[in-house]
Amino acid sequence: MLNILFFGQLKERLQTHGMQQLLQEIYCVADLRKRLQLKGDIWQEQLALGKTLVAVNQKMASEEERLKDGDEIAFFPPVTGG
Amino acid sequence: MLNILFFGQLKERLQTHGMQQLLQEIYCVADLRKRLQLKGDIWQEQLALGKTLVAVNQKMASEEERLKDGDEIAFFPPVTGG
Amino acid sequence: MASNIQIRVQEADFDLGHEYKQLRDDNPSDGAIVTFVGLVRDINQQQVVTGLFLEHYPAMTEGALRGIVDLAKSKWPLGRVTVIHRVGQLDVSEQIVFVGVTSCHRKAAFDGAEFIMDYLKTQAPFWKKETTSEGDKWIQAKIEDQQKLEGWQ
Amino acid sequence: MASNIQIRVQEADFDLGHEYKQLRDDNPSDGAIVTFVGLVRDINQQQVVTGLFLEHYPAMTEGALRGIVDLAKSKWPLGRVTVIHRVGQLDVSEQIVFVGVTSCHRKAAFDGAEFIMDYLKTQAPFWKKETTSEGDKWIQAKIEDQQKLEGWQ
Repeated sequence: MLNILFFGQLKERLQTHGMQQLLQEIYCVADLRKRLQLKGDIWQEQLALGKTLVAVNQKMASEEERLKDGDEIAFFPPVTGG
Repeated sequence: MLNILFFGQLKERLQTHGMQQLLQEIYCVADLRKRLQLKGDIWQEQLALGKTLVAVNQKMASEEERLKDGDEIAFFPPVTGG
Repeated sequence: MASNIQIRVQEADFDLGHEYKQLRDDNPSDGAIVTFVGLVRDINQQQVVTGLFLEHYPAMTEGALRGIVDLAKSKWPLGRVTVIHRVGQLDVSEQIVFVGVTSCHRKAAFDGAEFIMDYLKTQAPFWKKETTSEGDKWIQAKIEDQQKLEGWQ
Repeated sequence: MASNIQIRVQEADFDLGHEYKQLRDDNPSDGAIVTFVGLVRDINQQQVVTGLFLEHYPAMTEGALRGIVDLAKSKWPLGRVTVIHRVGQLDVSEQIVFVGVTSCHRKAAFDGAEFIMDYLKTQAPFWKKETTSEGDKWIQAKIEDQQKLEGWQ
Protein backbone atom coordinates (compact mmCIF):
# COMPACT_ATOMS: atom_id res chain seq x y z
CA MET A 1 0.00 0.00 0.00
CA LEU A 2 1.19 3.56 -0.79
CA ASN A 3 0.20 6.52 1.37
CA ILE A 4 -0.51 9.53 -0.81
CA LEU A 5 -0.75 13.14 0.37
CA PHE A 6 -1.72 16.40 -1.33
CA PHE A 7 -0.86 19.93 -0.19
CA GLY A 8 -1.65 23.55 -0.95
CA GLN A 9 -3.82 24.46 -3.91
CA LEU A 10 -3.62 20.88 -5.20
CA LYS A 11 -5.37 19.60 -2.07
CA GLU A 12 -8.20 22.09 -2.57
CA ARG A 13 -8.61 21.39 -6.27
CA LEU A 14 -8.69 17.62 -5.71
CA GLN A 15 -10.86 18.10 -2.62
CA THR A 16 -8.86 15.56 -0.62
CA HIS A 17 -5.89 15.51 1.76
CA GLY A 18 -4.78 12.15 0.44
CA MET A 19 -5.58 8.48 -0.02
CA GLN A 20 -4.14 4.99 -0.10
CA GLN A 21 -3.26 3.19 -3.29
CA LEU A 22 -2.31 -0.43 -4.02
CA LEU A 23 1.15 -0.89 -5.54
CA GLN A 24 -0.31 -3.09 -8.31
CA GLU A 25 1.64 -2.34 -11.51
CA ILE A 26 3.07 0.81 -9.97
CA TYR A 27 6.87 0.73 -9.92
CA CYS A 28 7.92 4.37 -9.83
CA VAL A 29 6.58 7.88 -9.31
CA ALA A 30 5.71 8.28 -12.98
CA ASP A 31 3.47 5.17 -12.84
CA LEU A 32 1.65 6.46 -9.78
CA ARG A 33 1.15 9.88 -11.33
CA LYS A 34 -0.38 8.34 -14.47
CA ARG A 35 -2.63 6.06 -12.41
CA LEU A 36 -3.96 8.98 -10.36
CA GLN A 37 -4.54 11.05 -13.50
CA LEU A 38 -7.02 8.39 -14.67
CA LYS A 39 -9.35 9.38 -11.84
CA GLY A 40 -10.94 12.20 -13.85
CA ASP A 41 -10.42 15.44 -15.77
CA ILE A 42 -9.48 17.51 -12.73
CA TRP A 43 -6.92 14.86 -11.72
CA GLN A 44 -5.59 14.70 -15.25
CA GLU A 45 -5.06 18.45 -15.28
CA GLN A 46 -3.87 19.06 -11.72
CA LEU A 47 -1.31 16.27 -11.64
CA ALA A 48 0.21 17.24 -14.99
CA LEU A 49 3.98 16.81 -15.07
CA GLY A 50 5.75 20.11 -14.42
CA LYS A 51 2.79 21.49 -12.51
CA THR A 52 3.34 19.49 -9.34
CA LEU A 53 6.42 18.49 -7.37
CA VAL A 54 6.68 15.16 -5.62
CA ALA A 55 8.35 13.96 -2.42
CA VAL A 56 8.87 10.31 -1.49
CA ASN A 57 9.26 9.62 2.22
CA GLN A 58 9.64 13.36 2.86
CA LYS A 59 12.42 13.94 0.33
CA MET A 60 12.07 15.64 -3.03
CA ALA A 61 11.98 12.93 -5.71
CA SER A 62 12.14 12.50 -9.48
CA GLU A 63 9.66 10.70 -11.74
CA GLU A 64 12.04 7.74 -11.89
CA GLU A 65 12.16 7.19 -8.11
CA ARG A 66 11.17 3.58 -7.35
CA LEU A 67 8.32 2.99 -4.93
CA LYS A 68 7.85 0.21 -2.41
CA ASP A 69 5.16 -0.89 0.00
CA GLY A 70 4.58 1.59 2.82
CA ASP A 71 6.11 4.61 1.05
CA GLU A 72 4.63 8.07 1.67
CA ILE A 73 4.28 10.01 -1.57
CA ALA A 74 3.33 13.69 -1.46
CA PHE A 75 2.26 15.76 -4.48
CA PHE A 76 2.24 19.54 -4.20
CA PRO A 77 2.53 22.77 -6.21
CA PRO A 78 5.88 24.64 -6.39
CA VAL A 79 6.56 25.89 -2.88
CA THR A 80 6.02 29.52 -1.83
CA GLY A 81 7.39 29.90 1.71
CA GLY A 82 9.88 32.43 3.06
CA MET B 1 46.74 78.93 4.63
CA LEU B 2 46.00 75.21 4.38
CA ASN B 3 44.93 73.16 7.41
CA ILE B 4 46.58 69.77 7.32
CA LEU B 5 45.54 66.73 9.37
CA PHE B 6 46.99 63.25 9.87
CA PHE B 7 45.18 60.13 11.13
CA GLY B 8 45.86 56.59 12.23
CA GLN B 9 49.32 55.11 11.96
CA LEU B 10 50.45 58.08 9.88
CA LYS B 11 49.78 60.45 12.78
CA GLU B 12 51.90 58.28 15.10
CA ARG B 13 54.76 57.91 12.66
CA LEU B 14 54.90 61.65 11.95
CA GLN B 15 54.33 62.39 15.63
CA THR B 16 51.84 65.14 14.86
CA HIS B 17 48.07 65.54 14.49
CA GLY B 18 48.55 68.18 11.83
CA MET B 19 49.86 71.60 10.93
CA GLN B 20 49.27 74.70 8.86
CA GLN B 21 50.98 75.35 5.56
CA LEU B 22 51.18 78.43 3.35
CA LEU B 23 49.73 77.98 -0.14
CA GLN B 24 52.91 79.40 -1.72
CA GLU B 25 53.55 77.48 -4.99
CA ILE B 26 51.10 74.80 -3.95
CA TYR B 27 48.29 74.42 -6.47
CA CYS B 28 47.07 70.88 -6.01
CA VAL B 29 47.27 67.87 -3.68
CA ALA B 30 50.35 66.50 -5.47
CA ASP B 31 52.23 69.79 -4.82
CA LEU B 32 51.36 69.70 -1.14
CA ARG B 33 52.37 66.07 -0.80
CA LYS B 34 55.79 66.77 -2.38
CA ARG B 35 56.31 69.81 -0.17
CA LEU B 36 55.58 67.83 2.98
CA GLN B 37 57.85 65.01 1.87
CA LEU B 38 60.78 67.47 1.95
CA LYS B 39 60.47 67.69 5.73
CA GLY B 40 62.66 64.60 6.31
CA ASP B 41 63.18 60.91 5.63
CA ILE B 42 60.20 59.74 7.68
CA TRP B 43 57.96 62.25 5.85
CA GLN B 44 59.37 61.17 2.51
CA GLU B 45 58.56 57.55 3.29
CA GLN B 46 55.25 57.89 5.08
CA LEU B 47 53.65 60.24 2.56
CA ALA B 48 54.65 58.12 -0.43
CA LEU B 49 52.02 58.04 -3.15
CA GLY B 50 49.89 54.88 -2.90
CA LYS B 51 50.61 54.51 0.80
CA THR B 52 48.31 57.31 1.97
CA LEU B 53 44.86 58.45 0.94
CA VAL B 54 43.88 62.09 0.94
CA ALA B 55 40.65 63.99 1.61
CA VAL B 56 40.07 67.65 0.79
CA ASN B 57 37.38 69.36 2.84
CA GLN B 58 36.22 65.96 4.14
CA LYS B 59 35.85 64.32 0.74
CA MET B 60 38.17 61.73 -0.79
CA ALA B 61 40.34 63.52 -3.35
CA SER B 62 42.80 62.78 -6.14
CA GLU B 63 46.33 64.10 -6.56
CA GLU B 64 45.06 66.57 -9.15
CA GLU B 65 42.49 68.20 -6.84
CA ARG B 66 43.11 71.95 -6.75
CA LEU B 67 43.64 73.62 -3.37
CA LYS B 68 42.59 77.05 -2.19
CA ASP B 69 43.06 79.15 0.90
CA GLY B 70 41.33 77.70 3.97
CA ASP B 71 41.03 74.13 2.66
CA GLU B 72 41.30 71.25 5.11
CA ILE B 73 43.51 68.47 3.74
CA ALA B 74 43.70 65.15 5.56
CA PHE B 75 46.28 62.43 4.86
CA PHE B 76 45.67 58.92 6.21
CA PRO B 77 46.42 55.23 5.62
CA PRO B 78 43.89 53.00 3.83
CA VAL B 79 40.85 52.76 6.11
CA THR B 80 40.12 49.72 8.28
CA GLY B 81 36.70 50.26 9.85
CA GLY B 82 33.68 47.97 9.85
CA MET C 1 28.38 20.79 15.04
CA ALA C 2 24.68 19.89 15.14
CA SER C 3 24.16 21.94 18.31
CA ASN C 4 25.15 25.05 16.37
CA ILE C 5 22.08 24.64 14.18
CA GLN C 6 18.65 25.67 15.44
CA ILE C 7 15.60 24.95 13.29
CA ARG C 8 12.06 25.72 14.36
CA VAL C 9 8.70 25.57 12.59
CA GLN C 10 6.07 27.19 14.76
CA GLU C 11 2.84 29.17 14.93
CA ALA C 12 4.25 31.49 17.60
CA ASP C 13 6.02 34.75 16.79
CA PHE C 14 9.77 35.13 17.43
CA ASP C 15 11.92 37.89 18.90
CA LEU C 16 14.88 39.05 16.82
CA GLY C 17 16.77 40.41 19.84
CA HIS C 18 16.52 37.05 21.59
CA GLU C 19 17.61 35.06 18.53
CA TYR C 20 20.52 37.42 17.95
CA LYS C 21 21.66 36.95 21.56
CA GLN C 22 21.67 33.16 21.04
CA LEU C 23 23.86 33.58 17.97
CA ARG C 24 26.26 36.01 19.64
CA ASP C 25 26.76 34.87 23.26
CA ASP C 26 30.01 33.01 24.03
CA ASN C 27 31.01 33.12 20.39
CA PRO C 28 34.15 35.31 20.33
CA SER C 29 35.65 33.83 17.17
CA ASP C 30 32.81 34.85 14.83
CA GLY C 31 33.12 38.50 13.86
CA ALA C 32 30.07 38.74 11.57
CA ILE C 33 26.37 38.12 12.14
CA VAL C 34 23.79 38.50 9.37
CA THR C 35 20.07 38.22 9.99
CA PHE C 36 17.16 38.17 7.57
CA VAL C 37 13.49 38.61 8.47
CA GLY C 38 10.65 38.22 5.99
CA LEU C 39 7.37 39.98 6.82
CA VAL C 40 3.80 39.95 5.49
CA ARG C 41 3.49 42.89 3.07
CA ASP C 42 0.31 44.93 2.74
CA ILE C 43 0.41 44.84 -1.04
CA ASN C 44 1.42 41.99 -3.34
CA GLN C 45 1.16 42.05 -7.13
CA GLN C 46 -0.93 45.26 -6.99
CA GLN C 47 -3.53 43.83 -4.60
CA VAL C 48 -4.28 44.85 -1.04
CA VAL C 49 -3.40 42.01 1.31
CA THR C 50 -5.08 41.68 4.70
CA GLY C 51 -3.55 38.40 5.85
CA LEU C 52 -1.74 35.23 4.99
CA PHE C 53 -2.24 31.54 5.73
CA LEU C 54 0.86 29.35 5.73
CA GLU C 55 0.41 25.64 5.14
CA HIS C 56 3.29 23.17 5.33
CA TYR C 57 4.10 19.44 5.21
CA PRO C 58 4.86 18.77 8.86
CA ALA C 59 6.64 15.44 8.43
CA MET C 60 9.02 16.95 5.87
CA THR C 61 9.53 20.61 6.80
CA GLU C 62 12.25 20.46 9.45
CA GLY C 63 14.24 17.86 7.53
CA ALA C 64 14.11 20.00 4.39
CA LEU C 65 15.32 23.07 6.30
CA ARG C 66 18.11 21.07 7.94
CA GLY C 67 19.24 19.81 4.54
CA ILE C 68 19.44 23.40 3.27
CA VAL C 69 21.47 24.52 6.30
CA ASP C 70 23.83 21.54 5.95
CA LEU C 71 24.37 22.44 2.29
CA ALA C 72 25.16 26.05 3.24
CA LYS C 73 27.61 24.87 5.91
CA SER C 74 29.38 22.71 3.35
CA LYS C 75 29.95 25.78 1.17
CA TRP C 76 30.97 28.47 3.68
CA PRO C 77 32.68 28.55 7.12
CA LEU C 78 29.50 29.23 9.06
CA GLY C 79 29.46 29.15 12.84
CA ARG C 80 25.91 29.15 14.19
CA VAL C 81 22.78 29.06 12.06
CA THR C 82 19.18 29.60 13.17
CA VAL C 83 16.16 29.18 10.90
CA ILE C 84 12.63 29.86 12.16
CA HIS C 85 9.57 29.62 9.90
CA ARG C 86 6.08 30.36 11.06
CA VAL C 87 2.95 28.51 9.92
CA GLY C 88 -0.79 29.15 10.29
CA GLN C 89 -2.65 32.45 10.09
CA LEU C 90 -0.62 35.70 9.96
CA ASP C 91 -1.64 39.36 9.76
CA VAL C 92 -0.06 42.11 7.69
CA SER C 93 3.36 43.21 9.06
CA GLU C 94 3.78 39.99 11.03
CA GLN C 95 7.10 38.18 10.88
CA ILE C 96 7.14 35.05 8.69
CA VAL C 97 10.71 33.80 8.60
CA PHE C 98 14.03 34.37 10.37
CA VAL C 99 17.47 33.32 9.17
CA GLY C 100 20.51 34.16 11.31
CA VAL C 101 24.08 33.20 10.46
CA THR C 102 27.42 33.81 12.18
CA SER C 103 30.84 33.49 10.60
CA CYS C 104 34.43 34.59 11.02
CA HIS C 105 34.05 36.29 7.64
CA ARG C 106 31.59 38.95 6.55
CA LYS C 107 31.13 37.62 3.02
CA ALA C 108 30.48 34.07 4.23
CA ALA C 109 27.80 35.34 6.63
CA PHE C 110 26.04 37.32 3.88
CA ASP C 111 26.32 34.52 1.32
CA GLY C 112 25.23 31.83 3.78
CA ALA C 113 22.11 33.73 4.87
CA GLU C 114 21.07 34.62 1.32
CA PHE C 115 21.71 31.07 0.08
CA ILE C 116 19.54 29.61 2.85
CA MET C 117 16.70 32.01 1.99
CA ASP C 118 16.98 31.28 -1.74
CA TYR C 119 16.84 27.52 -1.13
CA LEU C 120 14.08 27.83 1.43
CA LYS C 121 11.97 29.78 -1.10
CA THR C 122 12.19 27.02 -3.70
CA GLN C 123 12.81 23.77 -1.76
CA ALA C 124 11.08 23.85 1.63
CA PRO C 125 7.45 22.61 1.68
CA PHE C 126 5.51 25.77 2.57
CA TRP C 127 2.55 27.21 0.69
CA LYS C 128 1.06 30.67 1.16
CA LYS C 129 -2.57 31.60 0.69
CA GLU C 130 -3.28 35.32 0.73
CA THR C 131 -6.41 37.01 1.95
CA THR C 132 -6.86 39.91 -0.46
CA SER C 133 -9.47 42.51 -1.32
CA GLU C 134 -10.60 40.13 -4.08
CA GLY C 135 -10.82 37.00 -1.95
CA ASP C 136 -8.42 34.24 -0.88
CA LYS C 137 -5.85 33.04 -3.33
CA TRP C 138 -2.84 30.76 -3.34
CA ILE C 139 0.39 32.53 -4.15
CA GLN C 140 2.04 31.23 -7.30
CA ALA C 141 5.76 30.40 -7.27
CA LYS C 142 7.93 32.97 -9.04
CA ILE C 143 10.17 32.02 -11.89
CA GLU C 144 12.74 34.58 -10.62
CA ASP C 145 13.15 32.59 -7.42
CA GLN C 146 14.02 29.48 -9.40
CA GLN C 147 16.43 31.45 -11.56
CA LYS C 148 18.10 33.05 -8.53
CA LEU C 149 18.74 29.57 -7.14
CA GLU C 150 20.61 28.60 -10.26
CA GLY C 151 22.99 31.51 -9.66
CA TRP C 152 24.53 29.59 -6.73
CA GLN C 153 25.35 26.52 -8.79
CA MET D 1 13.47 60.26 1.96
CA ALA D 2 16.24 61.60 4.22
CA SER D 3 14.26 60.70 7.34
CA ASN D 4 14.46 57.05 6.33
CA ILE D 5 18.23 57.16 6.81
CA GLN D 6 19.76 56.99 10.28
CA ILE D 7 23.50 57.40 10.66
CA ARG D 8 25.28 57.42 14.01
CA VAL D 9 28.93 57.44 15.04
CA GLN D 10 29.20 56.88 18.76
CA GLU D 11 31.20 55.46 21.65
CA ALA D 12 28.10 53.88 23.19
CA ASP D 13 26.96 50.35 22.43
CA PHE D 14 23.75 49.72 20.45
CA ASP D 15 20.86 47.29 20.82
CA LEU D 16 19.96 45.20 17.77
CA GLY D 17 16.39 44.58 18.92
CA HIS D 18 15.80 48.32 19.28
CA GLU D 19 17.31 49.16 15.89
CA TYR D 20 15.29 46.40 14.23
CA LYS D 21 12.10 47.80 15.76
CA GLN D 22 12.88 51.22 14.28
CA LEU D 23 13.31 49.64 10.85
CA ARG D 24 10.14 47.56 11.10
CA ASP D 25 7.48 49.66 12.87
CA ASP D 26 4.82 51.26 10.64
CA ASN D 27 6.53 49.94 7.53
CA PRO D 28 4.01 47.47 6.03
CA SER D 29 5.24 47.74 2.45
CA ASP D 30 8.75 46.42 3.09
CA GLY D 31 8.74 42.62 3.31
CA ALA D 32 12.46 42.09 3.89
CA ILE D 33 14.86 43.30 6.59
CA VAL D 34 18.56 42.41 6.57
CA THR D 35 20.89 43.32 9.42
CA PHE D 36 24.64 42.99 9.72
CA VAL D 37 26.66 43.29 12.93
CA GLY D 38 30.46 43.27 13.06
CA LEU D 39 32.08 42.24 16.35
CA VAL D 40 35.57 42.31 17.85
CA ARG D 41 37.09 38.84 17.33
CA ASP D 42 39.37 37.20 19.86
CA ILE D 43 41.87 36.14 17.22
CA ASN D 44 43.03 38.02 14.12
CA GLN D 45 45.79 36.87 11.77
CA GLN D 46 46.82 34.13 14.23
CA GLN D 47 47.28 36.53 17.16
CA VAL D 48 45.30 36.72 20.38
CA VAL D 49 43.41 40.00 20.51
CA THR D 50 42.39 41.54 23.83
CA GLY D 51 40.89 44.80 22.59
CA LEU D 52 40.52 47.32 19.82
CA PHE D 53 40.82 51.09 19.57
CA LEU D 54 38.82 52.77 16.82
CA GLU D 55 39.98 56.16 15.59
CA HIS D 56 38.05 58.21 13.05
CA TYR D 57 37.98 61.60 11.29
CA PRO D 58 35.05 63.23 13.05
CA ALA D 59 34.43 66.04 10.56
CA MET D 60 34.24 63.55 7.67
CA THR D 61 32.82 60.29 9.05
CA GLU D 62 29.07 60.89 8.98
CA GLY D 63 29.22 62.54 5.57
CA ALA D 64 31.18 59.60 4.17
CA LEU D 65 28.64 57.11 5.57
CA ARG D 66 25.76 59.16 4.20
CA GLY D 67 27.37 59.19 0.76
CA ILE D 68 27.66 55.39 0.85
CA VAL D 69 24.00 54.99 1.86
CA ASP D 70 22.88 57.43 -0.87
CA LEU D 71 24.83 55.41 -3.43
CA ALA D 72 23.19 52.17 -2.23
CA LYS D 73 19.75 53.81 -2.43
CA SER D 74 20.43 54.87 -6.00
CA LYS D 75 21.12 51.23 -6.93
CA TRP D 76 18.35 49.32 -5.12
CA PRO D 77 14.79 50.07 -3.92
CA LEU D 78 15.74 50.38 -0.26
CA GLY D 79 13.22 51.60 2.31
CA ARG D 80 14.89 52.44 5.61
CA VAL D 81 18.61 52.27 6.24
CA THR D 82 20.43 52.53 9.57
CA VAL D 83 24.20 52.61 9.95
CA ILE D 84 25.86 52.79 13.38
CA HIS D 85 29.63 52.71 13.84
CA ARG D 86 31.32 52.78 17.21
CA VAL D 87 34.58 54.57 18.00
CA GLY D 88 36.97 54.53 20.95
CA GLN D 89 38.08 51.57 23.05
CA LEU D 90 36.30 48.22 22.58
CA ASP D 91 36.74 44.82 24.23
CA VAL D 92 36.65 41.38 22.60
CA SER D 93 33.11 40.35 21.54
CA GLU D 94 31.84 43.93 21.62
CA GLN D 95 29.74 45.20 18.74
CA ILE D 96 31.57 47.49 16.29
CA VAL D 97 29.17 48.23 13.45
CA PHE D 98 25.50 47.81 12.58
CA VAL D 99 23.91 48.02 9.14
CA GLY D 100 20.16 47.50 8.79
CA VAL D 101 18.25 47.72 5.52
CA THR D 102 14.59 47.26 4.61
CA SER D 103 13.20 46.66 1.14
CA CYS D 104 10.17 45.32 -0.66
CA HIS D 105 12.51 42.73 -2.17
CA ARG D 106 14.73 40.19 -0.47
CA LYS D 107 17.59 40.45 -2.93
CA ALA D 108 17.69 44.25 -2.74
CA ALA D 109 17.86 44.09 1.07
CA PHE D 110 20.76 41.60 1.00
CA ASP D 111 22.64 43.45 -1.76
CA GLY D 112 22.08 46.86 -0.17
CA ALA D 113 23.39 45.77 3.24
CA GLU D 114 26.43 43.98 1.80
CA PHE D 115 27.23 46.89 -0.53
CA ILE D 116 27.12 49.38 2.36
CA MET D 117 29.48 47.19 4.41
CA ASP D 118 31.88 46.74 1.49
CA TYR D 119 32.02 50.49 0.86
CA LEU D 120 32.27 51.31 4.55
CA LYS D 121 35.27 48.97 4.85
CA THR D 122 37.20 50.77 2.11
CA GLN D 123 35.82 54.33 2.01
CA ALA D 124 34.79 55.50 5.50
CA PRO D 125 37.54 57.13 7.61
CA PHE D 126 37.98 54.65 10.47
CA TRP D 127 41.24 53.08 11.62
CA LYS D 128 41.59 50.14 13.99
CA LYS D 129 44.46 49.57 16.40
CA GLU D 130 44.51 46.14 18.02
CA THR D 131 45.78 45.28 21.46
CA THR D 132 47.38 41.87 21.00
CA SER D 133 49.55 39.47 22.97
CA GLU D 134 52.51 41.05 21.14
CA GLY D 135 51.62 44.68 21.79
CA ASP D 136 49.47 47.31 20.07
CA LYS D 137 49.38 47.41 16.32
CA TRP D 138 47.47 49.19 13.61
CA ILE D 139 45.46 46.88 11.41
CA GLN D 140 46.52 46.96 7.78
CA ALA D 141 43.89 47.29 5.05
CA LYS D 142 43.19 44.06 3.18
CA ILE D 143 43.59 43.84 -0.56
CA GLU D 144 40.57 41.48 -0.66
CA ASP D 145 38.34 44.27 0.63
CA GLN D 146 39.42 46.52 -2.23
CA GLN D 147 38.87 43.70 -4.72
CA LYS D 148 35.44 42.89 -3.31
CA LEU D 149 34.44 46.52 -3.84
CA GLU D 150 35.29 46.28 -7.51
CA GLY D 151 32.82 43.40 -7.83
CA TRP D 152 29.94 45.90 -7.47
CA GLN D 153 31.08 48.07 -10.36
